[in-house]
Amino acid sequence: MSFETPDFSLALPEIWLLGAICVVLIVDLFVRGSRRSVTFFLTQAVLLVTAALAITTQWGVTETTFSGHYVVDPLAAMLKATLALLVVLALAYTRPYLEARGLLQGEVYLLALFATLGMLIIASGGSLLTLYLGLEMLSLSLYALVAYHRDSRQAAEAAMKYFVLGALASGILLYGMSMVYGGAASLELAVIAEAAASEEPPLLLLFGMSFMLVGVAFKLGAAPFHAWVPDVYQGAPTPVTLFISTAPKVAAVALFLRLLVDGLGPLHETLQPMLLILAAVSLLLGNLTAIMQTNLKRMLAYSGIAHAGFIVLALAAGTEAGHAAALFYVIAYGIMAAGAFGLIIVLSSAGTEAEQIADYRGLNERHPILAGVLLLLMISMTGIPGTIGFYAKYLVLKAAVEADLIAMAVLAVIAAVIGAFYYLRVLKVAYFDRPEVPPEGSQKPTGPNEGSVGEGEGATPSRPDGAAGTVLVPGASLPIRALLVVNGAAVLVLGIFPERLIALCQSVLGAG
Amino acid sequence: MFDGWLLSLIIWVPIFGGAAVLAVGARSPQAVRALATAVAGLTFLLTLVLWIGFDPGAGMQFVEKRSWVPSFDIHYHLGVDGISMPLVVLTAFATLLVVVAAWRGIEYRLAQYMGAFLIMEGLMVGVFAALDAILFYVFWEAMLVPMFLLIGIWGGTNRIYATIKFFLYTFLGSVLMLIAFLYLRWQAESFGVLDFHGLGLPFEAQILIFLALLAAFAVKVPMWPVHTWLPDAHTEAPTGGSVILAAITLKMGAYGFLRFALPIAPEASQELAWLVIAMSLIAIVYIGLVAMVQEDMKRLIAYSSIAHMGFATLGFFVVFQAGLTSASGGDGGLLAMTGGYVQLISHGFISAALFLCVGVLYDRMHTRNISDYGGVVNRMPIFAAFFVVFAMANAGLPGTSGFVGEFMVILGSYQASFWYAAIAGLTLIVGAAYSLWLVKRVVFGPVANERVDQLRDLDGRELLLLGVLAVAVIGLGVYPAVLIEVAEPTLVALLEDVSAMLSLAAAR
Amino acid sequence: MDPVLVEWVLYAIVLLPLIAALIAGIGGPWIGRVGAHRVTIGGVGLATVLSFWVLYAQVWGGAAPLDITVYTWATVGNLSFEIGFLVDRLTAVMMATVTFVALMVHIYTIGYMHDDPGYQRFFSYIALFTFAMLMLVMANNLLQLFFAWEAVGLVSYLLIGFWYTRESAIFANLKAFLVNRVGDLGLLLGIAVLASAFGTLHYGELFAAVAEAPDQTLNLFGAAEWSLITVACVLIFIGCMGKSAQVPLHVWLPDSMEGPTPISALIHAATMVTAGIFLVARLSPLFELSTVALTVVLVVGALTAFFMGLIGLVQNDIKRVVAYSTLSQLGYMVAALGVSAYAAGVYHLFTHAFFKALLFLAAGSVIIALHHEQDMRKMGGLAKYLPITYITMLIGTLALIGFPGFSGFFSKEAVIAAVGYSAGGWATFAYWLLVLGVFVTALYSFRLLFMVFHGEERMDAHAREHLHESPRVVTIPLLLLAVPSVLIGLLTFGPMVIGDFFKVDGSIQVLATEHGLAYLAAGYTGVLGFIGHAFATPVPYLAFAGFLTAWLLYIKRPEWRPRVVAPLAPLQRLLEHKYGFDWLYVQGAAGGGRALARGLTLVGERWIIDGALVNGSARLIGRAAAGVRQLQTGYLYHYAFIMVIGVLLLITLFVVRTVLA
Amino acid sequence: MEQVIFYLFAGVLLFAATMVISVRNPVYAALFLVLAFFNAAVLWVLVGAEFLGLALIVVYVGAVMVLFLFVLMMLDVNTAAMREGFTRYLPVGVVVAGLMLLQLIVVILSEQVDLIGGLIPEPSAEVDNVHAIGQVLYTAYVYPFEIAAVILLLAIVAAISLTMRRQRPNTQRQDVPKQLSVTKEQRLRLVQIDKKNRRHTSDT
Amino acid sequence: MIELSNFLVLGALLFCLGVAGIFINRKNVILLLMCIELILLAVNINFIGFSAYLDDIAGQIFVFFILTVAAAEVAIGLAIVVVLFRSRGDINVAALDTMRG
Repeated sequence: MSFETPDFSLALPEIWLLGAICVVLIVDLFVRGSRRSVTFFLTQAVLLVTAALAITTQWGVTETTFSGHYVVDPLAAMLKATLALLVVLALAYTRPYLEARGLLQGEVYLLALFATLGMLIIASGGSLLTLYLGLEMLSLSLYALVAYHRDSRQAAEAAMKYFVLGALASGILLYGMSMVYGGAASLELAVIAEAAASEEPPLLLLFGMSFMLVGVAFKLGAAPFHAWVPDVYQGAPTPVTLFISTAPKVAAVALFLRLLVDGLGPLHETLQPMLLILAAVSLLLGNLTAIMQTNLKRMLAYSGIAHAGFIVLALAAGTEAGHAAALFYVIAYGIMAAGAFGLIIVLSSAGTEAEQIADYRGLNERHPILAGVLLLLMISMTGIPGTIGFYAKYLVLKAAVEADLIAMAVLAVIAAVIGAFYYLRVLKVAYFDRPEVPPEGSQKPTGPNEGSVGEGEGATPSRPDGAAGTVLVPGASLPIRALLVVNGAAVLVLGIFPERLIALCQSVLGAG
Repeated sequence: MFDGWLLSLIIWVPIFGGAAVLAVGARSPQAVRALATAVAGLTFLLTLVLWIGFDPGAGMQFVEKRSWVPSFDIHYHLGVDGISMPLVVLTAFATLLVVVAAWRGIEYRLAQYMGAFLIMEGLMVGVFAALDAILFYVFWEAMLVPMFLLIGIWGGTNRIYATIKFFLYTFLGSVLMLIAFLYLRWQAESFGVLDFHGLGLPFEAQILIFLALLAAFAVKVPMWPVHTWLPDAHTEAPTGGSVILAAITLKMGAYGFLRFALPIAPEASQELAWLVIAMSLIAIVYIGLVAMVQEDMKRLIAYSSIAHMGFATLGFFVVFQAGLTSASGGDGGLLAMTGGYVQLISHGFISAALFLCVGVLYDRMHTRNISDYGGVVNRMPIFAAFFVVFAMANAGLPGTSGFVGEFMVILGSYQASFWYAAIAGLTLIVGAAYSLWLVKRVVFGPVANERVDQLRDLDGRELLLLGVLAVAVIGLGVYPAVLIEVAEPTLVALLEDVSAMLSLAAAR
Repeated sequence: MDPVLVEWVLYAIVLLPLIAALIAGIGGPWIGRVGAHRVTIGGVGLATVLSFWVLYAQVWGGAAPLDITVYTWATVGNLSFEIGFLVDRLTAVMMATVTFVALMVHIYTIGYMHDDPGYQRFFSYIALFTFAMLMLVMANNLLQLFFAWEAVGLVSYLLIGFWYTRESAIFANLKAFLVNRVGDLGLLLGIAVLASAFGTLHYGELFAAVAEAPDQTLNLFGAAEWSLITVACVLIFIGCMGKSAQVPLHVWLPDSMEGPTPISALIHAATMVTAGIFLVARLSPLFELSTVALTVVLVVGALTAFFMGLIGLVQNDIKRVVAYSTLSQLGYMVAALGVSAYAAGVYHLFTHAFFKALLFLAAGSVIIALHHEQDMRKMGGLAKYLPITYITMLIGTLALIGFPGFSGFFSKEAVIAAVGYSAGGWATFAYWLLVLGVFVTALYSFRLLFMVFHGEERMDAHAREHLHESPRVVTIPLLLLAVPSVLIGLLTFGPMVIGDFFKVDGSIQVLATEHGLAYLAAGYTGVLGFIGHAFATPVPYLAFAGFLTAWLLYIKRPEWRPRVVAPLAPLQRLLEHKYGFDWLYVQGAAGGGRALARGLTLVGERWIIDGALVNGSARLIGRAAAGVRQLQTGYLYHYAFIMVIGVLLLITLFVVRTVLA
Repeated sequence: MEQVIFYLFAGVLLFAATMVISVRNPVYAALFLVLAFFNAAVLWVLVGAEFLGLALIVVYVGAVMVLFLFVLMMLDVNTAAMREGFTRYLPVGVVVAGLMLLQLIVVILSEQVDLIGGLIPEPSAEVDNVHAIGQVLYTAYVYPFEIAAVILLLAIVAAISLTMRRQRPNTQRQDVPKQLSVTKEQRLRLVQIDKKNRRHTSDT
Repeated sequence: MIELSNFLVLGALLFCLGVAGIFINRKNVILLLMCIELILLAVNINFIGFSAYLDDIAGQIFVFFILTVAAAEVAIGLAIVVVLFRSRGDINVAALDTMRG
């Protein structure tokens, strides 16, 4: 085997990030207490430079180096920039929350940086090995992040669940990789793709693919590999939930694109029915269960499962348009989720977590602007036009229809209608319910008929919907609130002018 | 003179105006009122310019076409023809009414109320003016949000149930339409609505598309049996919301049939015309009967709206049996379709007027129960006069606009079948029964109770609103040619297109 | 004759009352009571003058029938809907009648409504009615006719409910409107049949088109072919039945007496209710083509004439007696139409307008005198207090019962004779009903007269003290109406019924040569001859018998009454219940409709659509959600199970699809 | 000969694995896992993967399994209670695992895969295994190698940040200056016994 | 000479034992982790088998990395177990049910 010296300059973003991680690690050792912010700002700067580097050094380049383990192409460049920027967005929300709870320590940012590095590695993964390692780096960081709030029993529980299931998922993924390796006699995706494209692809490839799908679906949070999602979203500290629901989702799509498209794309025909099952189950299960939730974070988790269903549906289309749709969708979802969890962060103060949907009663009364942001986010998640969520769904449906998956598209929209209910319920609480604490015994201020549509109302015994008397006081500083408004506006602006982002997604995937 | 951007102006002036109203906020109700009225007035003036500049014979006009999302070939493509132009004017008119009506009676978060209406106005105009399917869909769906909030925030006691029902019902209908659009785009290689026409799709595909469109439009119209959101929504909505719902929103569904269902899936429309006709006839009779026994004024009017919209859909679909063109046997089709169309506009005026009337009473008495009223005429004679006029229009009395559409539809549908006409004609009795029984119980009779005794008659603003509507209702009834001349060439062209497509299909 | 002038005159005739109505209605508070009646009387008076001028021009001035289009209401395809005027002799007669009676009523109203707070509104309404009625008779097409048809219905509705605080009034006006609507549905469908078959609604064009293709057919049930003209005519006649209160759509008219008396005179006796007769006459070229339709008309008319008269015998409300008499007389007119004796029908309409308006107004005068007491059981012996009223009412009664020489005599005699001369079983049946009706008419008429003006004074003392003759604004119209009630028959019978008055310009067309009027004309020897001839028929004797019976039972031997009535008790009950029609409609149709509607609301709306489908699917989703939610138990090992089972599922799918296949 | 060795060690391996999942005491389970790893290492060596075989023993048995045992001991979990319901889910587990196994074997042994009779060649004597790995690990696999290094760094950071406690009231930390500066009053307290209720008023 | 299929079947057996173990060990987190170790061992056996069969060193390298990562994973996993234990007092998986539905 001849060995070529790898072109290190191609991997500049990763190298820079790794170096920076070391610097941050050391710097963090020497800053203390109130000056923790240094770590935060340093982290953000590092990430911004990473994004810049990804664009400047990798855009338009298509090369492979490190003996095939590292791929550079526009997709990689775009993914990396997106990932880094989403992380910046996600981290921007974290500081006040952590500070208020005495959790502001450098490790959070370090772990986030490690996770980012893992995601970048996935984005550029050229072999099963690098993808696996990148995935593990991401996962391990996330496990630690979830458990980070050590005094919270819920966080520990969530971390435990996440960890065990994650380990199981990567075990299954690895089993699949071993089969694929056996079938293609190589770890390099390019070689695997050749084998897959042959007249009669080895059965082991197909077999391994089914297992590998599990790993991807797990990261994406698609049913039936979703079980961790609600508990982790709910149990993790809100900034961590925010983080998990944004960039890692994009990474999961990247993983799919690398592993199952770059590597095993030619075998899509076998994959499609599995994806369709995943999509259908995710859509139904996510939307149905979300209806019953009274905890906003948990509701968003289930809605995330439903969104994962849409993403999987796009991937099931198997066309370039479908892949572009999935990419666009996941980015859109990232922006929306960041806004939604950001809103929870903004409305939480040291004493209260604005987690219960009932806490949002009368939000429009007291904070019309925040309520407006909530409105935008919710209708965007519903998929109402004029918001980015519409185009996300639109692209997916279009891809599905053009791949002749019309029945699935119909199922998807019906699921979306079911889903609209719980988004509306949040808006109902925020806009229609008056903020006063209702007197005892009149927990249901609305009409008698309501129960028939809204069975889920007050279904959780731990905290009946009507009993909430918490008055939310925004705990976040002005800049964070401004950021939130910008985030909400982005949902609208990108929904009206989605062209650039769509074109970008399409161009990096060779569609359109 | 405005050719390139008049429609855009009509869409965006109210939207940005609405945003400005929101920005003015709750600080100064006076400023909010003034600004909102100015914006609505300006928009209405612009639609008048549109009307004046409109040439009935020229097909699509005031066309604007700009690239919007080139990746998907989605365009910002606007234009109006004889079908959409009057609806655009009606929209601006109704919004102006609603804004003026909201000067008083709305205390809670006035800026948001006004803003929502103005934004909704722009979106509704967008629905009527869009010539790109996705653009249409965007406006169509986006409109739900302000209406959802309007009902939910300013509605009655059962508003939450009503607004969520409204939203989900209509949302369910329209998402299926989106899928149909996507399929059409796949076939037509374009999102242009006009490019969808005459694709010559296979019959089965047409059926599916038609059913998807039917789901969307029938819910919106609403047709029996997917109508039950409407009574709830109407009843719980604030006065302005009811007015807009009845005057404009319902028209969107009927407009959809004309713009999409008939020309895109002509064979399916013909095949399934019996279904729509049956649904329409059931709406006319069954809903009419149901309307009669409602205890809530708004609910009664809401049901009567459904019954009246049944005439529009009956008119649109009976064409397949009444003869599409003069060549293929009489003018029945054209007559029915024109009638259905006139019914749309007329119902816009009448239902708006009736809801305003109820609003006038509600503002004073804070109840919509018919049994709480009685003998209103003793204290509010002017109001009573208006109420009787509009009730008569609702009952389809000749000389009011309510008659024109029903008359033409009955005449046209007779050419399809005597029994269609006879069943539709039952509205003469049923419509009169529920309208006048309402009048009897609310307006006439001795003063029913002390609260009625305290009533004040109309103030100047209310007089203006109802007066303008009365002029419109009677004007259109006495001289409907002013509307028919505008719409008829387009309808004729539409029928000819459909007929040509059908004969092509038959040849295949 | 300058046609331009005529056109201008026509506009003026129509618009003057309208403008007057608008001024009085909208400007009521400003112009005051006097202003209101001045404006409306001025407008209607001017219209009356012009109408008479038009009549003069048409009949004596030799003007040709005028057919003009005012404006195009709408054009759809090849079908053009227009508003226009057709003035021929028929129209001219109607115009003169309408405006004249309307003017009388206007004047009379000044006195009758003197103390009413709705004074201006009332004048506005009646002027508006005049406008609408003129539009009806002057229409040159069916659309405009339908417009006016409904417009008069509207005004009738408003006027019946004029005293809107009375429950009975607002019940009556709703009932009137709805029953009329049933008829209107028929009319509208008839119009639809004609419009689609012949592509026009213009009378002239329509008649021409019908004449060209009279034998069209259509399918109503299955494959059976029905004559199109018959169907159209029957449908249109249903409209007439509604408006002209023929059995079984007559129930609204007696109730409409809830309105002020001038209205009863104008609308519910003289003009509006006769619109149906006018319409059939106007459409004579169509009806002539359908024997079936004419037979229907004949039978309905005869039934109404006899059986409605009977009800009049048991009524105690003075206005209701007159109202049932109106129903009965309308039946005579319709029966005449049914034997193609349009001229006779219209002529009876013409004379009836005067004497029935007279009767109503006289009754009103009584009512004023007794301070709005309408129960005849509380009257009696009024002749000496109200001499003018008494005299005029007597004249009206004589005209009504067909006292030889009075106007009613000629018209009714012509009707009965025409029916009698007609051939066929139905005609014979109708003839005997009509003849018996004469007896009934005389009986109830004199019963009224005797109960009100003769016999003991049954009113209370307070009322008696204030009794005095009505003011001049009331009596003058009575006198003015009494004149034509007596004379008009003598003057016009010959030319209008026997002669070619309506045939000359084609106002009325009769196809058959073998019809009743033709026989009548053949034996006609002048007015006196006609009177003499009448004594050869049972009619005058029956009328006299009616008078005699009334005299015996109410003046001479009131004590006989119980003995006479006792054996007839079942009949009396039947009559008092008006044959059960009211019960059928109110309890059956309206009550049933409401019960049905309630049922539909409950079952269809609440249970099936909202309950089962809408909320049901929501509940189903809720249940499903609750079920799915159970999967998320919170237990880690369950989560792992789900994952492993998911893997197993995917692999199974793979194995089944790929390996085993 | 090799067949025999293979079946022998594979048999023990399976036995050990079965014991891992079925013994009641987690410490035993951990030890059975060690046994399983040993057997696996032998099998690996058998097919020429000497380096990994050794690494498995050194890294896994030496480090990972010890860590397992350490934690087990440290947390001192009540082992008896931990295995309740063992049999309840046994049928489900057996069925699911059995079905899965069946399908795996169907695939592995199916004709399409064409592995039956495929023999693993003798390890080549020319390049020994460690050499071969060494040759590529720092060249062709330098990128994964670096990543693996970072993962270990990450593990260190994560594990420390999760388990190390700073300034928590309940942590038992030695503070020498504090110990030295203690006074008598802080150490000694006179306690009054409540005779009636026989309860200590002190909260210690 | 050993057949490759023997190796793979062995791997499959171990994999399924690991899966079965997850079903059987419902309460102790550490036992769950051990079951996952079994699954990883199965994967490694597959890789080694293929690597030898294909005479390709890549499979062995992969195993090398799996071992490395697994070590890191276990470290973090056990750290979480410790956190959990500290916050709750036991590591009974069956008791981890504060969040559900």
